[in-house]
Amino acid sequence: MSDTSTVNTESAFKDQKQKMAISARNINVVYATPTGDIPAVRDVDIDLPKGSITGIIGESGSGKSTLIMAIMNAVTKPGKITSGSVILNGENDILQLSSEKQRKIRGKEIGFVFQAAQNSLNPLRRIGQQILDLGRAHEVNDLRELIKYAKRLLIRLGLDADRVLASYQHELSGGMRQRVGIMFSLVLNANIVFLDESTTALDMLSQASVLEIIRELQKEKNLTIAFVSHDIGVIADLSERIEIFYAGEIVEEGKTSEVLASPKHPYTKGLIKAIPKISGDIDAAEPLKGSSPDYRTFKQKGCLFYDRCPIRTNSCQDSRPELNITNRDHKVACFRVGANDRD
Amino acid sequence: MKNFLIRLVWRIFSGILMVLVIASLTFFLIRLMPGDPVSAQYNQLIMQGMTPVQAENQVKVMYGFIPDEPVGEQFVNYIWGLLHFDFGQSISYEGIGVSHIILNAAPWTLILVFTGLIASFLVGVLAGVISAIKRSSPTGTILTVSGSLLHGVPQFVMGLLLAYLFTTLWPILPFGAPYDSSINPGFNGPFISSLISHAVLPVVTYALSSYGGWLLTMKSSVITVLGDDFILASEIRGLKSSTIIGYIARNAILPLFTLFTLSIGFMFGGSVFIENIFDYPGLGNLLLKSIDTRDYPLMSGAFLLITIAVIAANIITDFLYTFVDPRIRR
Amino acid sequence: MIEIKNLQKFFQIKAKFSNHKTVHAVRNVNLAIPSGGALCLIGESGCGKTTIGRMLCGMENPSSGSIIIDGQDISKLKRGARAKLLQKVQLIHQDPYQALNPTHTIEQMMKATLKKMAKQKKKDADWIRQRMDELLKLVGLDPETILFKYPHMLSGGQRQRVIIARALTVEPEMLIADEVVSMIDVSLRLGILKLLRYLRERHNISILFITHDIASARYLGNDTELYVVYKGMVIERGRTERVIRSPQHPYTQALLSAMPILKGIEKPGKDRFVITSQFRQSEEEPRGCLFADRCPFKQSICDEKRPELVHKDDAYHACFFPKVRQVAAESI
Amino acid sequence: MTTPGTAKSVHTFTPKSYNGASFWKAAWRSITRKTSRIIGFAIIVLFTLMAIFGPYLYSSHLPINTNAIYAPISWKYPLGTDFEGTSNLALIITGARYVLLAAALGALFTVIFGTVLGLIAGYFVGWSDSIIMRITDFFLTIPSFPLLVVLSTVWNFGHPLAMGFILGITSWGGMARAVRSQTLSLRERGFVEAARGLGLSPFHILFREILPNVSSYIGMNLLTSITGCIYAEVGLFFLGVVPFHVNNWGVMLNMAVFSAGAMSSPDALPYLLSPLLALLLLTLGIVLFLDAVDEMFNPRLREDV
Repeated sequence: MSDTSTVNTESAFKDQKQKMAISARNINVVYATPTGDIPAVRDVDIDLPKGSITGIIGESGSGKSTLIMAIMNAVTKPGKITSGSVILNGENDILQLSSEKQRKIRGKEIGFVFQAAQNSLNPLRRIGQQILDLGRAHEVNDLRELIKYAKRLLIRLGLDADRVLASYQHELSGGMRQRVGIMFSLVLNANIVFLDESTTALDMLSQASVLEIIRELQKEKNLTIAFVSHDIGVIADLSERIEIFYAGEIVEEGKTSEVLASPKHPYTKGLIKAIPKISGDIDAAEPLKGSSPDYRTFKQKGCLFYDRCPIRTNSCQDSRPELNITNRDHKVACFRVGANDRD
Repeated sequence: MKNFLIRLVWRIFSGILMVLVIASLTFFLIRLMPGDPVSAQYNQLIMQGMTPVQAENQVKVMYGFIPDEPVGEQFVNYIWGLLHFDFGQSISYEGIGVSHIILNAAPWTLILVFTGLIASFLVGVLAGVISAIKRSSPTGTILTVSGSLLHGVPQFVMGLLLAYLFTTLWPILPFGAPYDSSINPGFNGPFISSLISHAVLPVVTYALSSYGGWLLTMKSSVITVLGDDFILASEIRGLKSSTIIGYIARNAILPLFTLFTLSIGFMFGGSVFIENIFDYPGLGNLLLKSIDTRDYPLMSGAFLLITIAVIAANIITDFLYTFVDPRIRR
Repeated sequence: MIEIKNLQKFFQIKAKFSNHKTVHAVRNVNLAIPSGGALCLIGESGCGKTTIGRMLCGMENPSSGSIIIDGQDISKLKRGARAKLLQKVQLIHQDPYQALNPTHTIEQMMKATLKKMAKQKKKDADWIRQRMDELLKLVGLDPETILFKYPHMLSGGQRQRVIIARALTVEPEMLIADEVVSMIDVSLRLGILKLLRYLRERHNISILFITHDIASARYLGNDTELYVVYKGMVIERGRTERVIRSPQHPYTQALLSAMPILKGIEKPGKDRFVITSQFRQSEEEPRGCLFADRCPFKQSICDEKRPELVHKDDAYHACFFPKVRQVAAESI
Repeated sequence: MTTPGTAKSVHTFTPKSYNGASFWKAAWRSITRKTSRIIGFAIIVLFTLMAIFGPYLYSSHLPINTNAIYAPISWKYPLGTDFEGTSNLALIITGARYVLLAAALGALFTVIFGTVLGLIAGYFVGWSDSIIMRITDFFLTIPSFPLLVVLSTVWNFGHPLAMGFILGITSWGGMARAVRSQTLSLRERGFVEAARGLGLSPFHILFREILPNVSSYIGMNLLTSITGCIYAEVGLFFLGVVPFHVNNWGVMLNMAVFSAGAMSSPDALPYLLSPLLALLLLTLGIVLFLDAVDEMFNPRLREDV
């Protein structure tokens, strides 16, 4: 990092803090396994600007879901957060708060929508009862109003509100369960919403309508949304900013259209070439070499993309590339790119 | 609600059918006896100088049927008798109806079995939850190891050990007989206290020998529910920990129902031993005595009542399950 | 090589005492796949495309209609001959984690069928080993590092290739690929699609490709056919590029519009539209067009009569008011 | 077995074809991995040797020593003596054969009936399934021990095979139901359908594809049903409903409790406790050895060792 750039980022950093709904700094998560600790997320800095949609793209096993769990301080055993800070709306650091204060923030300030396939609701209680549980947990005094609001949201999401409130989770289809999940994340007026692979298990048409609803709600309520998926199409369509995740690290980030139009990191380039697309010449497409990262690749010293990288040099194996700016806010972590291309 | 009742009727019907099948099996079982005892008894009476008519009535009284009647006819009025809850005449207890005897014995078995079942259920579930929550700590491992070891020990070994410990080495508990013969039975203080003090050892034997099963099942089911997505989802939605524990408890209790049905048969099976060791006049003991005296009607009567109790208990637990788990209720 | 004539399949859902509900899973589908050709069935889950695939390889029996392999109708053959013929059609499952026996090594799996084939062809153990190495190399795997491994030690992509190699041991003439790439990492999907294309062009094996993702269907080659299936009925059919660039049926257009747009690489088709109404498994059988309750261009006749699949220049569609709309995304 | 995934193996690598041998080598490795399993294995071996060679160690009629009745535990009588002065240890060792042989046969019958019927009911769904399931439900509702007691009046339990057969007949229900449910779920799995598609015979599918996936459950069940059979037969002898042909632990218990009045006199304790001790020790051995069995049959666990 040349020193001139650090001076002006200091002042920029201060007013930037107000604009950021969430700014997380050097998040590290480690999974303890019998064969030693595996770093699932390493030195990740991520900012979610207020009122914007940020897409986090990464293949299965890249640690993207672990990252947002870490931001929510909800990493389950055997994983544990070894370092990092998460500043919410520029004030307090969630990770240091007492568990009671943290509980109050979850659901009230930050909504979370799970994968459609997962059962994120108690199978033995009706949906309506679980909304009341949520209301009681956050000291909502007028529970009747809460149910009315939930009904308005469900109708907005295209569901028959009364029937859904009275039914159990197993009586709902995948698409309906997903919309109920979205309702749960918004019913307490949270203005930050995390969506974890929320459309993967849905059909094409219901996926399109769920994305449409998310766009409308985001504009209307000026929500800050972080959308995690392995499907670059959904991310590219929905989000303004994109963070590309590989083997526990962010390798490239920036404005979505800019990053996709002129990708810098070899992984991003390879990913865009490898995705089956509805447009473009089918013979030009090439799959990525090698296999997706597993616990052995995390232990390598140098750049983790080394064994699949078409433009690698042996200097790439000595140390880990840092995320640095190529132009304005488009960052990439690769030795062979832009200003610091060594050879 | 409609097909709920249909299922209920269907289950009761198949239960009755099962009982009748077992009854006919025991009926033919007696026929398999090496050297059919009925005609042996008949001939013996003839030798004692009785006229054939007297001998026949005597045998009819003793075995509840006439030896040279065609088997089919005997079978029919045996089953017909059964439907009227008439199990025929006992041999060893001269002239007293079998149904009368087994109905006297049944309460003892039911008291012991169900108190034992409930005791082992409560202890086992509690220990299971604790060992699940503290599974990495020493208390967790001790509970689990003790559970699996005790689960391996059979009822009669447990009964003998406890009987030996608490009656011979430290004679603090009475041994044998349901209550002190000196006290006249009735609804008074001393009788009830002696009743309880006598019942402690058998109930503890039942509890200790089966609480391991509850412990292990409860522990594994709590652990699976803890790992379930909706528990993590509830935490992330900021639900109160008390609500979440309520969620865990209700979901974790489900697999115990299937274990409940299995353990009923196991408990009644054990009654044969425990009533014998502690000399309780229950169905199990009755079954044993009837075998010693070759009193076949009493034997099949006792065996049948035990099976009826097991089937009834299974049906009841089946329906309790539909109330707990809405997914079945459709 | 394989042909279906108005194939029908309906399931009776028997509730114990209440009335029976019949679900029309497949409604007289006709298709023909030349040897070495590729045909893609596109549709949402529950539209019957998998049932069609399972009937073609004999896993399920059709309620009516006929399946003709190499000119013989399989329903008229005796069990032995029918089984022999059906071995020419092998089904590749969607989930590579389920389709391999966890207790067998890759070698054991391959040898299970190769021993049978060797007996038929009177060949010895060397032929088996040589054939095994050849097939594993053909699907892009190195026999040396894989033969002694168990399935849980392989990645999703490797497992799918082993499954294809195992299917090739019985020398099939056709592979039915049912959602074979949906469980594979996005960056590696193309590898499997290219393998299928290679098998088509080099080994004359025809492919029936079943998927919900139209984009992946394009990569099986330029000469592939596309059938769009909705509630068990083929509602549009034609060459893949033509159906994508100028679709005529509103449902095909809705599917193409629903594809997410890669900002910076693609721009949305000018007539793109999104329908928000939910897919509802309707209780009773609709009289008119199956898509009527969700079609934005519906008119009164659509509720009365059901359009049949009609021929229009080189494509087929089942709609009273077909209109070509540019809905698919184009590269910038 | 080279560790998986070492791409850079130096010597030219001829893939080792999977043969039975390496199964036992891996099985031995999974046993010796934990000391608790070694202890369990040692106990089981001890009892098996006792069953096979026990009767040859002593003369057919054990020496009676009237002036050593209820002798305390000593070097001469490691487990004390019974009411006739014969050493309890000798009684235990000679009595082991009948008990263990009958239990082994009983467990074998249970496993064979349970597995075969479970596989058939699970795989060939339809009328065969409903019939087998009705029979299983029938056996499962009857409390097995009272049934045994009733059967004891009809069946003569002289030879361990007879006892084993009856024990097997009455206890295969649970096993059949569990194997059936596993077969039903495996049947839907892709690899069974693929095997059918490849034209492999139902025999191959049942015994080469499905059985290995169920074998870890069968192995564990074999052991647990051995303990079950031992307790059932010792219980039968203890209750005295079965005529005493040959000496075994159940007979010792019965004599100790009912005829020798060991419950009331403390010095008869060794005579009462020695059979109980033998039973508990064998259970401990089997319980400890149980988790090694799961690992032996499950390649997923075995490979990561």
